[in-house]
Amino acid sequence: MSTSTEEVKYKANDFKSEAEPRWCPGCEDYAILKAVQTAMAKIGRPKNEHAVVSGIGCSSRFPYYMSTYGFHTIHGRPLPVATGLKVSNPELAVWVVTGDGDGISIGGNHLIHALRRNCDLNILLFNNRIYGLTKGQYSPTSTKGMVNKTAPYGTIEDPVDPVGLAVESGATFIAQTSASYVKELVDVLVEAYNHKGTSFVHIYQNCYIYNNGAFDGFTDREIRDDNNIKVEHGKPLVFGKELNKGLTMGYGKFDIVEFEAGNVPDSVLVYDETDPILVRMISDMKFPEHPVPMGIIKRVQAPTFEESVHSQIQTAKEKFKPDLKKLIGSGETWEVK
Amino acid sequence: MSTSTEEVKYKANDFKSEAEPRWCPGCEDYAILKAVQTAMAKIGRPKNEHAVVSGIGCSSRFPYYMSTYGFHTIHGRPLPVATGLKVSNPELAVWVVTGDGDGISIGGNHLIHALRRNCDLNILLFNNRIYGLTKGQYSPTSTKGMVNKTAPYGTIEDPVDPVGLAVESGATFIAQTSASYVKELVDVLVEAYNHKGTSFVHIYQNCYIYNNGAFDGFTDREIRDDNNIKVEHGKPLVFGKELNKGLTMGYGKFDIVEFEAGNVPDSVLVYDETDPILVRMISDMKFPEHPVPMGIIKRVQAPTFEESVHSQIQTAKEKFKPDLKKLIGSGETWEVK
Amino acid sequence: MSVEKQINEVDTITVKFAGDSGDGIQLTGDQFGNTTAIAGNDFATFPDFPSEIRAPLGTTYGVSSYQIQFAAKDIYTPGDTPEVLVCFNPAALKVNLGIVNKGGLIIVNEDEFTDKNLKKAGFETNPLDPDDDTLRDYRVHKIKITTLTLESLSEMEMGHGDKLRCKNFLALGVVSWLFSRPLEPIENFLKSKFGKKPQILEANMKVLHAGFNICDTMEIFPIMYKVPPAKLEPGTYRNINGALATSYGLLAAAEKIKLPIVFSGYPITPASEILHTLAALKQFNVAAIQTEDEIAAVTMALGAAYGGSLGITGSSGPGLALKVEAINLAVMTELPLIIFDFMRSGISTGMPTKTEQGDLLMSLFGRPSDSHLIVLAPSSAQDCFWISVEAVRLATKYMTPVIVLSEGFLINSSEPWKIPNLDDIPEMESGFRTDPNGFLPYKRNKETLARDWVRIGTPGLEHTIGGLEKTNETGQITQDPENHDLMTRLRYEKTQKVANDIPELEIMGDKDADLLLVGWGSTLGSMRASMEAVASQGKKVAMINIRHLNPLPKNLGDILRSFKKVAVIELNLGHLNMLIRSKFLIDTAFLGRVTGQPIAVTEMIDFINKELETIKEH
Amino acid sequence: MSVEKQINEVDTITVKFAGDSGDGIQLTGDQFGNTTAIAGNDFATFPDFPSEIRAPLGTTYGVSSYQIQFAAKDIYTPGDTPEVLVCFNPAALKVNLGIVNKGGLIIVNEDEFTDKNLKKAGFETNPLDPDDDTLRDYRVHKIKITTLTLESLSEMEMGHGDKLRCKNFLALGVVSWLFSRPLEPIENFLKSKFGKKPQILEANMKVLHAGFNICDTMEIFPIMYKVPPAKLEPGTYRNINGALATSYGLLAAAEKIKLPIVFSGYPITPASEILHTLAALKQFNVAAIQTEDEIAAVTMALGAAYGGSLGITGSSGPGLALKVEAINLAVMTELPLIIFDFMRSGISTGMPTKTEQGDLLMSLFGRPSDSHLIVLAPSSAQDCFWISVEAVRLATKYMTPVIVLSEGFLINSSEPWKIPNLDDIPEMESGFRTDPNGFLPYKRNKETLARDWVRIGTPGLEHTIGGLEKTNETGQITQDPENHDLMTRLRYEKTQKVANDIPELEIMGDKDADLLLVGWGSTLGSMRASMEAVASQGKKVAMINIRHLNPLPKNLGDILRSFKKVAVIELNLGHLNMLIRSKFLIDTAFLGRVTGQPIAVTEMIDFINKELETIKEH
Ligand SMILES: Cc1ncc(C[n+]2csc(CCOP(=O)(O)OP(=O)(O)O)c2C)c(N)n1
Ligand SMILES: Cc1ncc(C[n+]2csc(CCOP(=O)(O)OP(=O)(O)O)c2C)c(N)n1
Ligand code: SF4
Ligand code: SF4
Ligand SMILES: [Mg+2]
Ligand SMILES: [Mg+2]
Repeated sequence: MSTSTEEVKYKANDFKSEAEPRWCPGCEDYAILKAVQTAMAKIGRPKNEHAVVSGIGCSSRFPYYMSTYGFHTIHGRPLPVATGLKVSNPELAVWVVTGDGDGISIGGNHLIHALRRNCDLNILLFNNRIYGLTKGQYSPTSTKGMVNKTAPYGTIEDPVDPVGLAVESGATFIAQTSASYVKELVDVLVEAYNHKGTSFVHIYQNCYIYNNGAFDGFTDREIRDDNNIKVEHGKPLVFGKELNKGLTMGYGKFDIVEFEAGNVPDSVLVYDETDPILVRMISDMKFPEHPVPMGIIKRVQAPTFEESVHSQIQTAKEKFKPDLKKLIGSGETWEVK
Repeated sequence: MSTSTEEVKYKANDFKSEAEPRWCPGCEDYAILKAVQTAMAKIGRPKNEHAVVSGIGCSSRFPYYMSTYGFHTIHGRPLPVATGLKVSNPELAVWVVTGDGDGISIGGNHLIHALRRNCDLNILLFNNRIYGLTKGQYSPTSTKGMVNKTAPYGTIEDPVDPVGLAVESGATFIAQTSASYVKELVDVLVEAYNHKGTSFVHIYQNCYIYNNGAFDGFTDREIRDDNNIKVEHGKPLVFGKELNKGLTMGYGKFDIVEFEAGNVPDSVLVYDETDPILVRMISDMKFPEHPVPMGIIKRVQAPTFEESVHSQIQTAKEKFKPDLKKLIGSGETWEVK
Repeated sequence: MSVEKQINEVDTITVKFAGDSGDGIQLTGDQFGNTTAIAGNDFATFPDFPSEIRAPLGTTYGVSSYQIQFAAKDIYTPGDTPEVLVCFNPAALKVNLGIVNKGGLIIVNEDEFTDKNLKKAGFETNPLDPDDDTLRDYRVHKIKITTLTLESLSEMEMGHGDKLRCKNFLALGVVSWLFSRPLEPIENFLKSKFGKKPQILEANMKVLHAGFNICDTMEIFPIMYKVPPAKLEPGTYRNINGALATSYGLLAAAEKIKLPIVFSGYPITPASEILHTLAALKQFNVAAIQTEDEIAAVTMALGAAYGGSLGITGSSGPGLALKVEAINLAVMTELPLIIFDFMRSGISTGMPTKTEQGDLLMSLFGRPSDSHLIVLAPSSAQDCFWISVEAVRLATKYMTPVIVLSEGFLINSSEPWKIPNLDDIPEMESGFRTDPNGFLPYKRNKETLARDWVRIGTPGLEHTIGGLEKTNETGQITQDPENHDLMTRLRYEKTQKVANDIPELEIMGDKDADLLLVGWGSTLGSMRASMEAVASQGKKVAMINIRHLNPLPKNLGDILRSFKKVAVIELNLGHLNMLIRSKFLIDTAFLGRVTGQPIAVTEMIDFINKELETIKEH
Repeated sequence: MSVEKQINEVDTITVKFAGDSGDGIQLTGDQFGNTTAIAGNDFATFPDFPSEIRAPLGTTYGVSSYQIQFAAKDIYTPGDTPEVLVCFNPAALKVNLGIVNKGGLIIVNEDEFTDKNLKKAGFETNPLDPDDDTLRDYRVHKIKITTLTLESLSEMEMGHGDKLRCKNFLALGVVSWLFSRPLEPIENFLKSKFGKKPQILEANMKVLHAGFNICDTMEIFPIMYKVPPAKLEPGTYRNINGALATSYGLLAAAEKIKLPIVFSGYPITPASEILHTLAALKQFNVAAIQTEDEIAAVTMALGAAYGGSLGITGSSGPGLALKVEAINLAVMTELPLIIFDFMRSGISTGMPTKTEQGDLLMSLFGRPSDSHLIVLAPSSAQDCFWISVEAVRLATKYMTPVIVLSEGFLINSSEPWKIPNLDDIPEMESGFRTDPNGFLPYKRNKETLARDWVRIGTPGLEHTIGGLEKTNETGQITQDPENHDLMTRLRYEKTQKVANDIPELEIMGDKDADLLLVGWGSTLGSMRASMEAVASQGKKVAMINIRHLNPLPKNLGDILRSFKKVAVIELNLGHLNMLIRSKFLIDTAFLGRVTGQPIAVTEMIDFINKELETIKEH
């Protein structure tokens, strides 16, 4: 159960299975795979202590490529499966891999309820804003108007914001990043692991075949510094290529101030990942008026589901000795001679 | 389709079926039934133009007691049924009756997706914070720690806030009220009907048998004025028995100011049901630090789902004449003589 | 208490309590059942209640009832029709009027026969009027139960409503007197229940005794009944219903296999009882979890089974319907998931509080593609205990999901149970693999065809499973055509192997008979009663009750073929019947009823006699 | 173009294209199919692809293929084994090696047989090496398809990748030459597809002709084949696959009944095709809606059917599993919901792109309690059109859900279709009730037992329906025991009534034969081919294909009983077989295969011969 990273016990490759990944060439799922393996090496627990549970989708093929325990379940249901596993085996590190369809369309209800339950799971939601595996239908995160196989005249529904949904559902750890930010992704994954309770990691992931460039608007190398903001607990909320912009408290939302690089004004807020107001405002920012937040958006401590379940079992044991013979023989009994 | 209420065409009783309601004596479902019938009379459309679709639960027995069209469906699924009905028959007034279990537990996913779809449905969610029909298990809105049949040691999950979920899901009309505020309820229902798009009406409803007094903390006659705030578009956000308290803009949330009754300071905010910031803050208020908001919390205009569906059909018709013979005979064809 | 009334000693009698859902009928019934048990009778009960929580007072659809048959001999059913009916209001009389035996005793709470209540119940005239004909064929006893209750509590300082709530104990006092029952068990119950509320305790005690005493003093009944004790096997007995028996069976199995239970469920009538029971028994290492829906319930249990716990879930038809996809995943991944289905009446929501046996074909075939698993069905309230143990044994030994087809009727009905000695139940092995040497996730035990169960976390056994087809033994995903054919057959064969590991069927009744009755589940009781009734007329009949429905016991074919005629009896339109016909090509006779109630013994007797006639004619 | 090669005229031939998923195999196959159609042959195709979108290049599991049989006579299947295999890379050769007929022609893209690719495909040696034995039994033609493509485009200013993407048209040119096919249809296709991209158009045209010409000039093949036109019924033909036929059938039915379609679905392979097709045909009054999951899909369609539209949904096994509860609500409320199930391989996720017939028992019995509905199954790509029409007719006339059991194989495979005259399809009536006089929601039409369909909104017909059991005729909810029994039987009988309204079965083959083959769905093709093959050896065989699986056609029993032996053939372990055995008590023979592929004709012929032997022996 040690999370020490001082002594390097494992390499990323130790968490790689022999199976060759079957994603399309160019798919960003490869990058996330590598990041998870790297994060696991950093975490420093042997592969048998990790289990990866997934639903169905391109993303959900993930477990096959890991040398850990894995369960490729059914569409939309990895969360309750993972919850059952964690309640049964609380010592395991349980990872859930899901997609925007798997986790928000068919599995949306489990997501809400899992987040408020706060079981110690690490949820990685790969958001490519499309259904990859079924070849290009829209998902709940597809931008309105997008043309695709099931919407030849454009989609007519407003997209879901996964982070906003997580905030509303009371998730105790929420992070957002992109498959193209490998280093940040690894860091976030390690922190997600370290968090006791459900960690929700929203990962923008480019689908090269059916929705290529979906996130170029804010992840493209050229422009990303002006369109992302790295949120970090205890650090000021600054962004921009020259780090010359910052967020200040406005009228119920953030205002953006510009300043000379290096001279961060006092009005620029210092981020507090435990402050519900800042968390809400960060997650309520809408791109492109505001930058897209990247990093750990929320982290608070709360009892985990499996702890509560087991502590009630403990309480019951203290209250009532588990004596089955006595139980079965309880109530009015009578002798027949 | 007229919504004029000038000429009183109908009485509440016109919307009452012959079946005797089978709720427990003392159940607040009776009050909501009466309110809906009263609202329909005010709306002034004949009963054949209304359809009430429900799931399963005590609340969902509703359609049997209405003289309109009714469909008592299955647990958690009234929303997609109602959506199919509305897409098929856009001229109907479609009402959905659901409970905290039906609508937020098993049916939670349909709720999120229905709200972002914005089909012109009037959703009435009866929240008694318990499962009534199945005799007293906890629901997703039960307060943490509540002891009941499935939680003899107290529940361990944080409750869902239905209004917050509706806000996050992008609902275009959101109201909150209580079955014990009959007049307000009727008004809200008429406005919900008048709104084009999904109207989400969250109704606190006392279950006399399994969760009696659940809302006494803020609906009890004695204390309610100090614990509720009536939100009304264009009106200042004041509350209190003497109307001597008000909400002002604080640091990312509302502050409460007290003043002499009648002298509302300028700092007290005037409510704007279309302002996303005020809507978010109103719905983010937590009782008992803040009062419980009652009334219409959000109302914005947006194209409805059924409009968009039918306008795409129209576009297609303009683009391609619907000629089936031609379609079937299209592609490479050849003659066999 | 000296009693000098005429005492009528009878062998067996059926009593029914009926009243408003709020009248405490189920409690009254339960308590009467208890005194009956302690008096040494055999008995069987049938609680029956509306799906409304508390339907408006005095309506016919709000009537709740509790029927009990008790006897000086072995009995198998709660009785077709009561000899004694205790009615708390006119609606209860209205609903039950047709079914009381002619000449039977009807006790009514006279106070409730007001004009308003009579109208609510749909009576045009007052059946209690001396010149009314409605009750002509019965012996009617009018007791002012309400008035008497209030009178006997007149000195007590408590609310009117609280006083009224005691009235069922007055009735219980009356009936206890009528059947020469001791009051102690009821007193004990009251003491344990209201120990902390001395006033309520006192009031109920008072009223109970009042009811008993007025029978003595007011000479209400010309006779009393006495049902002598039955000759049951010696031992310690208790009263058990299917809900408790099911839960206790699971706890016993968990103890024997030394694994914790993760029971995840979503409330639904009548399955919720199990979730309630287990939630209150957490001390036995039970995580009893209420989920957001049935899909979460079954997948959570599956996750637990994958982890290495006993993953169990339970529901009724509508919930089972939602679990189909996940159960198929369990079949594919070969994990020991246990699914209880407490069958209830009708397709869709149907009649939720009524019983039926309609989910057999669904359990066997209701999943996409060729998907096979074990199906078991308990045949009585106490058998629920043993079926739970069997489900755990087979699921874990064969690494396969098991569906237990239980019934709403069994959940609620109770009977005397000789408490088993837990030490007699064999220990079970989880058989977790720990040895990495030669481990392959889909390599099978030669005898059982089961793959290894791995506790997730075990070093050296890391592997991935899932819903895609996999290569035999290695478990690598593949689309190889012949491999899929092979795996489909292997999964089927594994289930068939179980037939070697289950008891053969035993024929009840006359092995030389021409007619064999075949049933499963709760029909055991009425079939046995019918068979014995027919046999007592000198006719030969035999019967079997099938508890293992998939695979079927090995000797079933031989048994079926050794009778001239086979008649299948079910609470559906012919599920087992279809199975038997297709498997054994036997032209069966069939009796199927879907009324939400057990089939009446009289109806079954008619059917049997008719079939016996047909055989003769040939 | 003068051709002086030896021309080999053959009756029927099977060709298979195989390569990486990214190689454009499906397009190549489709185009070749089109030229074949226009050449007047009968044909049948079998596209087969991996479930990965684009599996890593060069791997065996990334191989996509397209098989086509075409003939100068009626044919029924895409052929068991190809006489000609066109391989775009070593992996394609590896996967298909075993199945090419001995002596068959193998055309390979020599360029791709690099060491790296050979290793990826799992070859230890290069099968193209002159002294390698692997391909000894075949006539191998190595063509440097890649090099030739690049060479013929050397003058064009376009990217290397774009050039490479043209190589499948070079192969198409080669094969067109080999089978004496005109290039015009392919040219027409290219013009319509790339009209707006003149460069790509030019490149593909160049490459196509290059492929054709090198065969002439380089003398690659010693012979050419010619398959003369088949004698098809006169008329206008087009190429159709099951996906289009299904969709067009729905549009035709909607036009005939004058109702809009609400089709709600959730994407799933292979059912998504229908959603895609209909979403692009909105002009025909189609609301094609993608929902959040399958439960929303089916309930939305149900809501539309309730409203008075054609409410239709479609999915595959895992999705059908999720729809069970809602389908039962449709059975209970007696609404004309239409559910398509495009069956795919295996329980759980299984092998999603492969075919199977595993959902028959689930469709018939996979719902809680006794729940009956109509089940239909198309038997060929073009029959999908007619089954769609039939589904709408029966659902609306009998007010009942209909499940259409279609197959992954039918969705994708194509055949020539004589375009029907839409005017010949009879009009249908929605039969909406408008008269309030005497209206009762559950009053039934005497002949069909259907209740009235009410367009919601109609004045004077207001009523409530739902999942609770209801009183016969009035529809008031009730728990009356006998009423529930009655309603359960009425719902069953209504479905049975449909038997009076469907065509009787026609026997194909020799009515005097001893052996009757019984099948349903897509096995029609291979069964017919096998039957004719066996008949051509002078043996007598007959067969039927059942399109109405519930209720079964009225003359089925008589037909079955008029043969000495009945053999059921299915792509499962025995679904129809079980049904027939239980219903008719006939000891059938059975051939069932679940390989994800159609059963090979040769395998079927062996089976038939074996059965014929057994009959003789008796
Ligand atoms: C019950 C069920 N419905 C539908 C499908 C088909 N299906 C497989 S994956 C998928 C969506 C995948 O989208 P997403 O979760 O975004 O994953 P991605 O492929 O984009 O990584 C769907 C609809 C299924 N496998 N099971
Ligand atoms: C699929 C399914 N699962 C479970 C049930 C049982 N059930 C009926 S109503 C209900 C919950 C009712 O709670 P709520 O929606 O809050 O309604 P209330 O009775 O409190 O008005 C449940 C679990 C069911 N009918 N169907
Ligand atoms: S379809 Fe998209 S998401 Fe799926 S593997 Fe290919 S690139 Fe990745
Ligand atoms: S159980 Fe509660 S919610 Fe249901 S009818 Fe009774 S009082 Fe109302
Ligand atoms: Mg996706
Ligand atoms: Mg509730």
